[in-house]
Amino acid sequence: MDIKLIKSQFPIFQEKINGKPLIYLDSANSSQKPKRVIDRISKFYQKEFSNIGRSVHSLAVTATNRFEETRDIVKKYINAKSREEIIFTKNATESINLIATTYGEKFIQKGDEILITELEHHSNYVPWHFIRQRKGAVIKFAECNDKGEVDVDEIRKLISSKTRIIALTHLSNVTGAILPIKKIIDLAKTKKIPVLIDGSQAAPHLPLNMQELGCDFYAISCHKMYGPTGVGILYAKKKWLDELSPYHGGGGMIEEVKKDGITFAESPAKYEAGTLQTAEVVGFSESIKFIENIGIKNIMQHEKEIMEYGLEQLRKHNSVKIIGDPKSRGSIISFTIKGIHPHDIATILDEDGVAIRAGHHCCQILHEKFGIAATARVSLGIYNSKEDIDVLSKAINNCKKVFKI
Amino acid sequence: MDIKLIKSQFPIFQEKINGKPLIYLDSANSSQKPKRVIDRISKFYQKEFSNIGRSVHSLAVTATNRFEETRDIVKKYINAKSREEIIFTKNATESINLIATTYGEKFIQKGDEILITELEHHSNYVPWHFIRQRKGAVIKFAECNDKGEVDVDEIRKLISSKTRIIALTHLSNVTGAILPIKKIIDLAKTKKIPVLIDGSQAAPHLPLNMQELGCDFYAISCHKMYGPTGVGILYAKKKWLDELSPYHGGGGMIEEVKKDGITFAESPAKYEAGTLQTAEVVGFSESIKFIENIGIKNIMQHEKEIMEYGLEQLRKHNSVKIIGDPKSRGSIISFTIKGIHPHDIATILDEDGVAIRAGHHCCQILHEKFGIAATARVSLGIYNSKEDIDVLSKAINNCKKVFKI
Amino acid sequence: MDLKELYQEIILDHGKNPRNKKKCDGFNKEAEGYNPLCGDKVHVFLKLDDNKKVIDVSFEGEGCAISMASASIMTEIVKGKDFDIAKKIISEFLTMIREGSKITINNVSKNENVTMMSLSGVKKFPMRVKCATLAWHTFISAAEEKKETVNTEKID
Amino acid sequence: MDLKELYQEIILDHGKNPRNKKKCDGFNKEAEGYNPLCGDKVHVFLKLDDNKKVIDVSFEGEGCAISMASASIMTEIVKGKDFDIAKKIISEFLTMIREGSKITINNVSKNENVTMMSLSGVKKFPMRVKCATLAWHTFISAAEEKKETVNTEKID
Ligand SMILES: Cc1ncc(COP(=O)(O)O)c(C=O)c1O
Ligand SMILES: Cc1ncc(COP(=O)(O)O)c(C=O)c1O
Repeated sequence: MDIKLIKSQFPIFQEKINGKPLIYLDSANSSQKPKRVIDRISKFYQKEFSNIGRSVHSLAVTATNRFEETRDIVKKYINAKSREEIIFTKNATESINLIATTYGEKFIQKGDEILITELEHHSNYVPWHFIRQRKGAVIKFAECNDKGEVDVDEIRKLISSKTRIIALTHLSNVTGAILPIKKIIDLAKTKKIPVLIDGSQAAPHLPLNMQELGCDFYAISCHKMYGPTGVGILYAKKKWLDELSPYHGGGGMIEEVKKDGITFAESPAKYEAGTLQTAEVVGFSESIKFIENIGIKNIMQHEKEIMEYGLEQLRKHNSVKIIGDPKSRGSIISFTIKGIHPHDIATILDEDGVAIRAGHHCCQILHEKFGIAATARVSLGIYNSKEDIDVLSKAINNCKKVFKI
Repeated sequence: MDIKLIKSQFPIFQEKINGKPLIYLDSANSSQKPKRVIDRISKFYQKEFSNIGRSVHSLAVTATNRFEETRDIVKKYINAKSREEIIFTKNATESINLIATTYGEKFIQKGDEILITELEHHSNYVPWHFIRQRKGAVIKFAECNDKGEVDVDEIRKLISSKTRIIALTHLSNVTGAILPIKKIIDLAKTKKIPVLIDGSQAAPHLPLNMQELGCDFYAISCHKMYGPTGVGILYAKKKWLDELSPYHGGGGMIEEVKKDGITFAESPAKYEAGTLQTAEVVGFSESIKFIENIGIKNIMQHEKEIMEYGLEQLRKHNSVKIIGDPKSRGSIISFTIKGIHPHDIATILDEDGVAIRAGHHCCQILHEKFGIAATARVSLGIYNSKEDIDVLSKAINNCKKVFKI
Repeated sequence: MDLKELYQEIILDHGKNPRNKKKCDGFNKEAEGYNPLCGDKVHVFLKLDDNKKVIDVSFEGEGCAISMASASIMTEIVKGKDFDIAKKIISEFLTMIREGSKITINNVSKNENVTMMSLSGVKKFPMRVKCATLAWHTFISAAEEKKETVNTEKID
Repeated sequence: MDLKELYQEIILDHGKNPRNKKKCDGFNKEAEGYNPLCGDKVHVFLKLDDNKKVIDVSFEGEGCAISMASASIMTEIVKGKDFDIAKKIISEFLTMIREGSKITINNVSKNENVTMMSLSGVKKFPMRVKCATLAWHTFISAAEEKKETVNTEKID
């Protein structure tokens, strides 16, 4: 696999940052976009654009086909059972809100329990918090261990007869831990508890197979998958989409509208109100093709190699402390440097063209648990190489120099 | 004003539809996009992309600036009082759902009345229907007269001490009627009833001045304003954004997150959870510049001229019946042809490259009122010319020929 | 020209003067069909005897020329046939519309074959396919006493 | 090089050894400041006498070098001054950070001026401006007894 060649497909790497080549280590935040995705969006607007699903003219037919083909591509890529199980949202956050709201409204009552983990991103906590408030429910937090993992036993311990849903991340955006979600889903099935997986971080880096996983809901953030901003995916088992109420009301999600009542379309239309992110969804079809061309297994292997090299290099710095040490780790490494605040690290690294993220990464619960306000985070994409890690390592030396450590 | 030159800025018009030049008369559905908007999106992905507001590295700073500059541009364009009053959503439908949900949750109780009109798009009825269901509220429909208008007296008649909100369209997407919203807002103010305006159709064609209008909420659909798909705007008076609860929960909208409670950011962040439609919002800044370069007054005048020519030409066809005859009309004309169903019209017109929409245009209440299941609709943009109307008129002759009328 | 294929003489005739557009006397089964995208509606009335023979069939509804012609043609084709055979014919019809295949089943007369094939032009107009198939699905729904309204968004 | 401008000796020193980082004795006013983007927190304690003179001032908190140094510098600058004068100085300081202007007010010593100007480098680092201003806003909030936490998302 020629990473240079793959990297050359990303126009942004021709840019200089503070006069230096861009070393992009912030893909967990949002990935960069390959040319084919960018060009697909342009081409769509230039040659095929029209609103979809409503008009019968040729442009509308083309646009609708391109849009719905993407649904098929996604269905196939994540091995959903049917295309109706793929709902396009604006981001993973909306995907989770949609389920928290509709499922919570119908199935969560006073005193019922929502089981999440200490690793969750705010996007997989705040929506459940709203339900907690509205319904008088209880949120239980499965503990994360020193290694930054949550294991099945921890979940098992917290399941009770009142547990109505388990919602957890597939891959932690801070510690990088890949959770044993298959085991957790199997466990939950024996108790008939539905499971929502926040796949925001996993989707760009792990193979996805909904039928094998057997989860009820899976949220995806397309912009982290080399895709356009403005698109997320909600996978949900058909039975839930049939059973739950609609979410946003508006054009396209209705069957028949009368003054005294309204009937609704079937999914996916039922959950896709208003004009959709047509160009973005169409553009996303190219992201999946991009991933498939390289092969997700190859992506995993490459990223693992760089990640391990990264761990090795970072560990060489005495003052660097890596947060968590999960057995199974995605390509995310969070760390602190003694005596230098993560924001100062990020600023100094940026001078060397190295883009990392500093902060609580929308995981305040986890940071509080670890007793730190912020961490610096390195996260990888297919375009990263060992040389990037070397530049990072030198830039860390520079941090230490600036701070005289 | 050189319309040919303006039209040449839209790449799509280089396309042939069924071997014919594209005559796009479906802008009320979604407008086409000028090159500068398309290119801005590409350039953003190519040179400036990163997730916004979270990282401190240079790319993130640039992207955040571009994004927030667009908020300022929108604020200025619609003359809002402050930038905090501009919330980016995914479409006008989401804008309305956001308000219906948060306002409805807090201020609408059993027996309370929601006042809308028979002209409303499903996007400005279904969200209120949800509140009606949840709260046991009542929806009152202001009647639309034969001309396809709703006048102030009709609204006045229906206001009662139980009216909690008035929600209505600025410009009907079927009859083209421009409603006297300023008068309605002034009336509502005397009764202390907040007003939501569905500006989806007005925003691309009329000057917008929030401070002068004085409405509480105004929903905009950017893809109808020569902008990218996936972006809508919610304008809301600051006091409401302060008072209402957040909508989607997730990253970016919080202040502090603890296990037992969460505090929220101020608007606009409060209402913008998760990764936003960064590229699309940035692209939209070019749409506004495009409109401003031409001047909205010039756009109005040009579209009015073509619309009036269209009415004149359509009226020459005996079999054509125009739906509604509003005194003040935007550039929308819905019609039927005796003996030919609108879907057949749209299909036949498409053979001549003429793109129109046929159906109920997400206004079933209105169509039921007029006793028709569907209409054909011509809607204009700045790129349309009298020649387009001439082609339309000939294509209608072709319809009649096919159907031997 | 594709338009001529779509709006063939037979279709225009059936569209303008639909056959069996009424509630037929003594119907014992019925079903409704709806196309939410277009607003096309069709209500099929059906008289099946004890041997499941289609004694009479009719429809009411509103919609485009294609949907009305298609409903009218459907009633002509299935009337007098055994339901099991009608079902086979319909299955071939739906495949023809979707895939552009020929109708080869020998339970229809040459004339009937031509009439059904007159709807083959819709294949080139994907947005219109559902107009052409609605009544046929609804007929089956009536005969098999399915409770729900046939909704073109849920089939095809 | 911009980094050197940002992390000047004075700042590194104040960052590492912040002055007045404690609860000062006998404080009679306090306020909290928070930067939700970074998580920087600062809690300002203040002892004002009846003539609104800043008898003592201190802070507690956590955050980046810029925010800690800035808080430390703030306490040094305002201590012993009348609040009204402190307010003017802070206003000049905030303008300096935003617009890169010089500090010309003559209520600060040359030394104090240099110390404040050591934070001028942040102007080139827009994401860090709020780190540099948080403590100063919070001081005013404490003195004026505003109830709410200072939130950098609500100011600037
Ligand atoms: C009057 C009116 N309101 C609301 C909408 C919904 O806009 P969007 O599809 O962008 O949500 C539309 C357009 O479809 C409209 O014409
Ligand atoms: C684990 C996790 N969940 C959810 C999200 C939210 O995704 P989005 O911003 O696309 O809504 C993110 C990314 O920010 C994430 O890392």
